[in-house]
Amino acid sequence: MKSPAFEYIRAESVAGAMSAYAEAGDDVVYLAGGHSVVPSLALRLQAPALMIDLSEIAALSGISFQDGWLRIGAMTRHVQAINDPLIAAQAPLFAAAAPFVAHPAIRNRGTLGGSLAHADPASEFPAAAVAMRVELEIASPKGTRRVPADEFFLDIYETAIEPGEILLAIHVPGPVAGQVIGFDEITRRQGDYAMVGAAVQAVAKDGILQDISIALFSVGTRPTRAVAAQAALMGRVIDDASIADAKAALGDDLDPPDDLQFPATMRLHLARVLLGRILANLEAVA
Amino acid sequence: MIPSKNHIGQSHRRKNALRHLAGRGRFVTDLALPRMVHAAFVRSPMAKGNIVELDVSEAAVASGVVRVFTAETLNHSCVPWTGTLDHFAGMQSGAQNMLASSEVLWVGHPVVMILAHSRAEAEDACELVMLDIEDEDAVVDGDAALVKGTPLAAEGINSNMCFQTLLETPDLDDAFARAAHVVEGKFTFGRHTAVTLEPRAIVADFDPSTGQLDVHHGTQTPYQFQDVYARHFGLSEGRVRVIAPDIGGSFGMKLHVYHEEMAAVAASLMLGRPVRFVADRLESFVSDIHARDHRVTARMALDAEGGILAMDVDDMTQIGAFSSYPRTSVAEGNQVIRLMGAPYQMPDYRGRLSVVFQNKVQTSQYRAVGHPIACAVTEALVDRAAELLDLDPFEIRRRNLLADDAYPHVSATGYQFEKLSHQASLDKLHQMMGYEALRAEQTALRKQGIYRGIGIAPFVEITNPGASFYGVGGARISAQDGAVIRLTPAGDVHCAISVTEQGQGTETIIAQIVADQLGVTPDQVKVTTGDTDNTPSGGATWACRGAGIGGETALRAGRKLQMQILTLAGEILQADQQHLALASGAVVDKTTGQERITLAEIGRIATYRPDTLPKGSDNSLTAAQHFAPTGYPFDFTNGIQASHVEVDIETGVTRLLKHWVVEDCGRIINPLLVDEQIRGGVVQGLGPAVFEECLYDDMGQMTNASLADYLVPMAGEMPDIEIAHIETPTLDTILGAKGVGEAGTAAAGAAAMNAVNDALRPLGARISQTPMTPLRILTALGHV
Amino acid sequence: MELLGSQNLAATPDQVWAALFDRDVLEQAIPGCESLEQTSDTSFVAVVKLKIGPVSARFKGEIELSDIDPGKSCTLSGKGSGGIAGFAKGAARVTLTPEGDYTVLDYTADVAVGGKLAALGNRLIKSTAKKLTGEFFANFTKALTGEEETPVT
Amino acid sequence: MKTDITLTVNGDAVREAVEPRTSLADLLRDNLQLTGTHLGCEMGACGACLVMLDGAPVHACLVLAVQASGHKVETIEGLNESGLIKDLQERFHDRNALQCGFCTNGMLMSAQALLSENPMPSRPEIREALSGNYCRCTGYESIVDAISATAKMRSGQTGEVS
Repeated sequence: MKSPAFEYIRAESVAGAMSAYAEAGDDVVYLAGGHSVVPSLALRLQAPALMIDLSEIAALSGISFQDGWLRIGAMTRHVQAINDPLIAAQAPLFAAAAPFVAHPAIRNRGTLGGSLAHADPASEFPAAAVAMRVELEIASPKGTRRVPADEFFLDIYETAIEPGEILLAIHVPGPVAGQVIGFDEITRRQGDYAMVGAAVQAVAKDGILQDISIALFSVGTRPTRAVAAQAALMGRVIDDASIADAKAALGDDLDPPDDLQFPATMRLHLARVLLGRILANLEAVA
Repeated sequence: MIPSKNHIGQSHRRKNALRHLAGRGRFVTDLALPRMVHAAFVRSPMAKGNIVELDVSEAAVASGVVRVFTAETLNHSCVPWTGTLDHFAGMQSGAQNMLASSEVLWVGHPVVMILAHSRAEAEDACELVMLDIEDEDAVVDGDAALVKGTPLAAEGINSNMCFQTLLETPDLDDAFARAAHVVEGKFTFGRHTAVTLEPRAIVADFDPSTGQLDVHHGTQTPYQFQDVYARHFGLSEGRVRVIAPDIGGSFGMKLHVYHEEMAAVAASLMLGRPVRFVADRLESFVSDIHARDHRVTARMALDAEGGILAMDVDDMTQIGAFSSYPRTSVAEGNQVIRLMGAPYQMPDYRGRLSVVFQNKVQTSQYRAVGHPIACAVTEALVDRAAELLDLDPFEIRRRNLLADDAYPHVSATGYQFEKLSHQASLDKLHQMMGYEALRAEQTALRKQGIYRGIGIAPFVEITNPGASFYGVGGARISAQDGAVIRLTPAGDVHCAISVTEQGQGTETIIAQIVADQLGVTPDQVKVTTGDTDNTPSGGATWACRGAGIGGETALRAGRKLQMQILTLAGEILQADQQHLALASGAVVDKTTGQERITLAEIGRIATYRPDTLPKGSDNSLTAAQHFAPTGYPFDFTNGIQASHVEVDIETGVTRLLKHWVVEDCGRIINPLLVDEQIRGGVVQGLGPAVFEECLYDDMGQMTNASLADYLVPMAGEMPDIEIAHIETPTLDTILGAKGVGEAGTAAAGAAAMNAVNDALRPLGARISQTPMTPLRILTALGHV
Repeated sequence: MELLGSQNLAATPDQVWAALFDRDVLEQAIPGCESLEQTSDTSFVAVVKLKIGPVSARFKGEIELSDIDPGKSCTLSGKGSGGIAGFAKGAARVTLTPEGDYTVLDYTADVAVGGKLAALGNRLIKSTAKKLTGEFFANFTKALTGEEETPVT
Repeated sequence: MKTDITLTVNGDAVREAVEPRTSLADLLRDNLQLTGTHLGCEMGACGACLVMLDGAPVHACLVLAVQASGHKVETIEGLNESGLIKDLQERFHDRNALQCGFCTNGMLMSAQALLSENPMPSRPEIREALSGNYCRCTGYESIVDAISATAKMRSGQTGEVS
């Protein structure tokens, strides 16, 4: 398991990285934390001609407020999502999701942006991003644009990022009073890819849900917003009846993949169990 | 007074652990020799097929490539190997070669070997090999393999049945006819694999100028490989040296002959330079032996009081395209059918075994060969009987376990037990786990919708095997071990011994045993293992023999040297050696304990001033000893395990809460090491019970061949394990030690399965397949 | 694994049928097709580069049309070797049914992968195969009619 | 083809020319003969290759050597010689928290990182911190015990293993 040969450039700026990409042509891979790319190189599942390392670009780091939104640099490490007070306050689902991502040493190195751009349908951060309704800031040679999370994740490993473009930052909308969240997943071992996972963010006034946002993962080819379950809950209090309705509604939301280890019926069953548990245990944002 | 020689029985720490803690382990994977080349293999991506095109011309000229071998250019250098043994009457297997020449027989079957200056370059060149295989229908399923008209899994066999056997007592049918109750079940035990953290590794170094072959090999059985390499490559044994340095885990997986290691040796012989092969994790999954893969149908007859009358068992085990060499892939199934019901007073028995070929990686001996299967089936049926008769699991076992004064005993399957302690173990477990309180807690929690379960499983373990194990079948596998002990000129002790160290603590216990014979501390005894040039020949590490056989060898060698020292001391001191003894690094007066002469002084005189010894004195301070067990064919140990689990009945996820073991391995030499052997063994039993499985699709593709998808047990999921002991030494040896390496693995899965079923019982669900995955549990519960 | 799908094509069955045997249409339809060489009326040699997230592999293989019932149905099968990445093979039974101005193309595909792809990609193979099969027929529709896909199911 | 890199390894300035594809683990093991860093899976799943990169444990198999250029790496050899983990090593020795020794490097790295962040971890917290460290030999309990005992001793309590 040794990687095939490739050329390497450590980019110093976003513009520099993009022009290097444009010059090199087709077989180029951007490297952030490298924790998805490097194993696939070692397994020789891909063989790029050039790797452009983005990890030392200052513009991709940093966590700051910007127009009421929290701007999280794409190169923010998973471990920062656990420890950073700004993320805890304004992007609590990232903070809640991070401990579920792989293992401590992986979290020291893996990046938030890398995870979102990689768009593994079983990973945690994409679902948290959808549930929080974040916007993804993408740089292209023509300029930057912001894409809502619901439109960002397109298919298995496929996002709105076009070849050569770079994910710059994640923008998280400002917190709302009365916000509650829940994040959980069902795994066989700590740190495994989830059999099913879910991220929930809601706002309740006098117990009545004013807003609810639910995203599930490992149930399809991308993080999946549970539209029907959300509708089943809106304007209601969270109780046994509304939870039961939301669980039932998941049947309309999900069409999980069917495989030998995890048949579709099992994933749907687990998704219902998990959503029920998360809804029953929503926690106020600290 | 003579200080007591009491290092045997003490928890000495392992000195060799200090090297690892400092990052100074020396593994084969760390070895770099001058002019060494690295091997990589092109492997079959198909389970079965014919090679229609193989073109290595581009690879041969790729950057860094030193040589490319195919079957045509490599196989002639090695006598093919065939994994059959005479005492398994009627068994068959095709002969094996290093590289596939025309037919590929499993996914991962090596076809081309590429040697390059680096592993990366060798892998680069693998991508340039043009290999076209016309695929054929693979034999994937063992039951289907036996259906008429199914193609053969390999060449050189006349059917897909490798071996069949039947054991039967005359009154079996009668026992079932008069039974008050019969319980039965069908069980499936998945394929799993060893996943040693250090993969298989070898550096073969042939020096054409001297004709010497040195093989640095991550193996548990260096002498066996010395013999294999000599015979299969036509070398004299004296010119073959196998060195097994630090080994990153073995567990039975590293004693089989593998295509890649043989190819590395062949290549070194041809190139005259060192050849290194280190399996990467992906290769490990498709080329290391796998384990288990059984389907068992079993029933148990009981009388009205729950007394076990008989068992009737049919085991089908699936072994891949060949039987492994040199032990065969039959030994596992053979032990399964012979270990059924072993802890119980069970008069009658019938066991049928079918060993079946298929197009997958070979299965073969792995830690606790056959034990977990026999134990899980037996104990599941005992629990079913208890449920039927409304007996507590402890009570039904109390009624049936062999009485502690019923020895010697011969089991219905023919095993001879010298002396075991089942009843005492059962009582000890009951008390240790706080059984009554756990049951009360279980009842209370069920009312809250929390489903916990308790499962117990008594077991026996085969240890200290004699030559009847493999030797009688014609295998050149040593059942004896050898030790050479010497007193150095400075009065230290050196012991070279054939049993080997893989971290289980062999060197430490040997030092303890030797120290007690020579009146020194274990620190003063240096132990050398794992090098065929520097230690006497022996069996090394297999089937649980390091302490029982290796320890006895060391003890006897130590006593021999003790006599030599005392004789020499008597001559030096002009004293009657009957009045002398060894203690505290010196020769002392036996009655007063007073020091007469130090060992250092004896070493000095014997080495530098032999001229001062009385005429005719023998100044030898080296003793050699070999030992093979000659009493019982094996020393059986026994014990009992308990598992406490919680099953999330909505998700099917099982949490292992706690595990208990009571174990009787005879004389305990080092309690610290014994307990950690048991703990590690338990976890190797729990892994396949809950997580580990090699998942194949219907084309014979292994679909989870990485550590991301093959679930090994990790710290977060494994329970704390409480251990207690009963000590019933074997009288076959002076030392009295039996083995303990497989005890943990033998019954952990059985206890866990019983615990899960105990948790599921109120819901009317039951699981009879391992691993007990969420899917299988949810299916049993009717949720999927 | 079995995959099912259906496309509504704004063309006559004859036009669709001709396109199934048209090298240029097939080249546009096969996801990642780098080259396609026709070796007979019903067979082709292809080089296909597939890139799915962290996996990219170049497959060389053959594509063949068989069990031909002109204008109505045929089997489109392919087998490709991705070198040490493994291999992929599949066969799709395609049936055409006229429905007004449209032709309904139904397919039942059986896809299998082997070697390293099977060993490592189990979690994603089905989704990937589904995606690629869908892309093929969507591209096919587009090449044939110039329209974006109109998948029915 | 080769790229020049400079980094600090165990306090020493290291200058090497490497192929970009070379992993940090291969650089350490093959070029610098720091073989205490082990390779068990080469895909970040087993934890045998953990090293400290700028003070935090990372998988040396998942970091390219070129990426480590300009950074500070500490391996088991360096930690050992620094004396910083002497107590941890001693508790591992006492408790026989290793058998074959192949996972030990990674276990010590994870343990040291845990104890520096959380000086008194509970047993479940210790097990969680080890969730990416595979050990086939021990069954983990002795490793948990050793780390727990170290925590107690560092905080002035007794190191008695319960």
